Amino acid sequence: MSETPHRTPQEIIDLYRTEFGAGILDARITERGEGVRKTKGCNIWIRLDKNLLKPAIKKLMDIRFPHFAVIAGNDLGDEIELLYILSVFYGTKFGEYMVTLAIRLKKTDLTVPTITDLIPGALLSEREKQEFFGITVTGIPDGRRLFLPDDFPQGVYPWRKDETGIKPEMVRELWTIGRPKDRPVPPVPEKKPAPEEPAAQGTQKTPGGAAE
Amino acid sequence: MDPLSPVLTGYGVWNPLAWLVAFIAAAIVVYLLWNRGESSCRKGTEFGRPYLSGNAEPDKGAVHIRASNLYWGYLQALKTYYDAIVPVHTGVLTDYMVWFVAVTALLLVIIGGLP
Amino acid sequence: MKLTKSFNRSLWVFHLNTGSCNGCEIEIVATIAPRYDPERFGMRLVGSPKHADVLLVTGPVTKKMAQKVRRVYEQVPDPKLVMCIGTCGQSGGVFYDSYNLDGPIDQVLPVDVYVPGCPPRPEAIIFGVVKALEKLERLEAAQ
Amino acid sequence: MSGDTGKKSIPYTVPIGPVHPALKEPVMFTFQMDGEVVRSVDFAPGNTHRGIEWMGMRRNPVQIVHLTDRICGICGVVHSLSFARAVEQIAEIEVPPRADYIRTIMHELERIQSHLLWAGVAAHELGFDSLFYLAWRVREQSMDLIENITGNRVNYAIVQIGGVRRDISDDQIPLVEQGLAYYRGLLDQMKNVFLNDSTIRMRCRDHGLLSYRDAQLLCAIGPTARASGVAMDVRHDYPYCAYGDLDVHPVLPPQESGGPRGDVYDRIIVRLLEIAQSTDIIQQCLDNLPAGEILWEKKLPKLLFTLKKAQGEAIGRVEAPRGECMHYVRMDGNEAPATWKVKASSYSNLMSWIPMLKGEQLADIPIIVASIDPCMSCTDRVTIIRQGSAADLTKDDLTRLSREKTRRLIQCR
Repeated sequence: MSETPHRTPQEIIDLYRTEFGAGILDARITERGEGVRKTKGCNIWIRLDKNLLKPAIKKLMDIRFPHFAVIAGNDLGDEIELLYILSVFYGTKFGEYMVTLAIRLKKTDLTVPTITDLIPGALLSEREKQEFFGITVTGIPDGRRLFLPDDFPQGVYPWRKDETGIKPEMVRELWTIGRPKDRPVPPVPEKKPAPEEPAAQGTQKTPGGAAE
Repeated sequence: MDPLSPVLTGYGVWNPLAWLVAFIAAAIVVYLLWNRGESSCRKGTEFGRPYLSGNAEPDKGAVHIRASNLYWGYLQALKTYYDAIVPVHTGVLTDYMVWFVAVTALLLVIIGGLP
Repeated sequence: MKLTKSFNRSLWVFHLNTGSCNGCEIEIVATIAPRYDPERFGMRLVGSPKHADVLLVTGPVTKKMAQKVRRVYEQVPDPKLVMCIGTCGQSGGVFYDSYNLDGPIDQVLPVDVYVPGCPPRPEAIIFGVVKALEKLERLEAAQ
Repeated sequence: MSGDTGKKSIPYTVPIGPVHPALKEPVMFTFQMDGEVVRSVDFAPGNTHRGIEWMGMRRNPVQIVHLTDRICGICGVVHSLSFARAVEQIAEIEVPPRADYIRTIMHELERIQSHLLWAGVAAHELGFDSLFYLAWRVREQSMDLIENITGNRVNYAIVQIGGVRRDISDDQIPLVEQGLAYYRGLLDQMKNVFLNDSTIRMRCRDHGLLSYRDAQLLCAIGPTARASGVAMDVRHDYPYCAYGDLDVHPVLPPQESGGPRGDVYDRIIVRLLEIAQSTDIIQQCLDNLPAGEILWEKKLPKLLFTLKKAQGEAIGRVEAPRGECMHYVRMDGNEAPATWKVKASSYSNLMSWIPMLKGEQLADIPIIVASIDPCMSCTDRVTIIRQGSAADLTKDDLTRLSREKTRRLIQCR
């Protein structure tokens, strides 16, 4: 692999602007220095048109093969913003930048093309976004659920802030539950054959035997 | 010869009757030990089923292992031999005929020698 | 069920993670390691619930795990004890208001010994096992 | 061989997990086996999904710092550190340099204990239990140091937004130095035990291969990527905390040991060398520890008020023992952040299991799975159902299989 030249954050943004023109809706650079010397680390934030997502990632791959970190997302009310967080120029001393490519999807059309044909490692992140934001990734090679249980209610997306978000009745306030009341107090009598569902029917054993 | 008489084998003594008595005595001891035990097996519950990392036991048919998998170690051990021999089996009759004629010719040379 | 003497001196534990953060797990393994060495009391981590006498349960019981936890509990032979290690298995801890939890553990399993702490120190876990032994002795005396 | 010559063979399924007592996300693996060779791998994480990010969007940042401690018990610093760094960027909080150095020291102490933990687990997976006990015995020294500094063994709770909660006093510095000297003296021994042992070499060399290209495409990070020759290390690439003042280089498997091949053995080398690197970094930090405050703002109400006003989005990333850990936070002037996305380091590494495990044998699964350090795998189990009768393969059996393979290899030499 031939090494492509290292560029400054502003040069990367300029490259994007010349390539995509008005498709770049917003571009900015943030810097942060820590420690004694305050060596700066740079983040590039680019917001672009939804259709330019794949060309933009391809462009970044031409600049230098990026490391894909994760897709983050914001629920902005009418729109869902997806942030493809990548980093480029890793391996250069203090020369790596985070590149965040943001696209916004209208809630009426929550589809986004898959990027797994460019970066196969993005699969887990795309699957996660499907179940947590209710978006549809077109062309995803494996669209199963990732983290949520199989019996999780359909149409509930935990990270949405509208009516499809988590319903209050789904939240279990664990600290209010207290000890189960349907179990006998210790010391316990002789064991009966254990029932199928210990929690549902109560069992011969007792909680808190030694905690008293 | 009496089938139950002791036989001196050169390495020790072999007496079928003594062995039979020993087996019965051992079986009685085993039965007594087993009989003293208390069955705590809850048949018909999850306790009787295999532990599959906490997963439900799948249908037996779904996890049936075909015999070809059991030959794996055997095939693995003979891998070099198979690798040499399998390409030779082309399935073309003329190839087999060539082999036949060649081997026959070779055998004739070795066994009889050509006149 | 009569408890034999040897039972008290060879508690084999099986460790069951129901969605814990790993903190309790590494403390349980640190307990097994040479610094604390509970094997001198006969306490040993085993790889199957069918070999176990004590179930060490950690974590607040996620929905995916709840059924599996019950199944594993069923597969532990009698007599058995359940120890709940860590705060989140007792009250949810920092995960008190999640949408994906079926816990705390005593809603799913009958717990015998609670070891609080986030995570409990190895000393606390050993103390919990001692408490479990005391409970066993009481069970024995009650017969 | 059956696969090589295209012979028809019907694979069977081996499930592993999810009762992996030691994983952050107990993964359920489904292996399609052909004889004893893995043909394809599938895994389903999410058994420990607690909805942490969703809960975080209902709490204030100072409360979230305590939640981040409990994302993963082994990574007690990295999650809180990267979250705090993200929030500090949004609220434009200047962290005092001394706090940055203390954060770095804790970060590296954590790396030492985490890598030792992993070394022990890896030895256990190879069926080398005495080495497992040795590594965990040695690890207790770093746990003592951590406890001395933070007051906790696990879930340190030392990071606060705007700095750290506890200072390292002048009395503690000699203690830390003593601990470092202990590890330096021990390291040669560890390297000898791990790297010159013919058993470990045989079991790990050229097993679980991950090529350079695969590491890039599957977004592998940390020691997993570095063992494949990808020179990425956030500490080197992207300055944060005290690393901007230090000279940290990504540790790659050295040429003399056979260069980066991307196998399990290289991952062991990388982690062992990183322990040495961490002791050096801690020493440098102790030598240059700046004086001054350790918190930007001591009064919590004032800190919370500042955070409530903060608006914007930021990314905090650090190099966790397992690779890059990243938190994206967006705040919109409310008490709780509008968005909080956690990218733990194992999240990126999971995909590399697929090329690593393909074509490997059943007995090698434990060590390859453990080699990316998915936190750790302690009591996982496999079950094989053969010809209708269920034959249970417990973790013990896997370890036994593993030992038998070692024995076989020794005899073959």
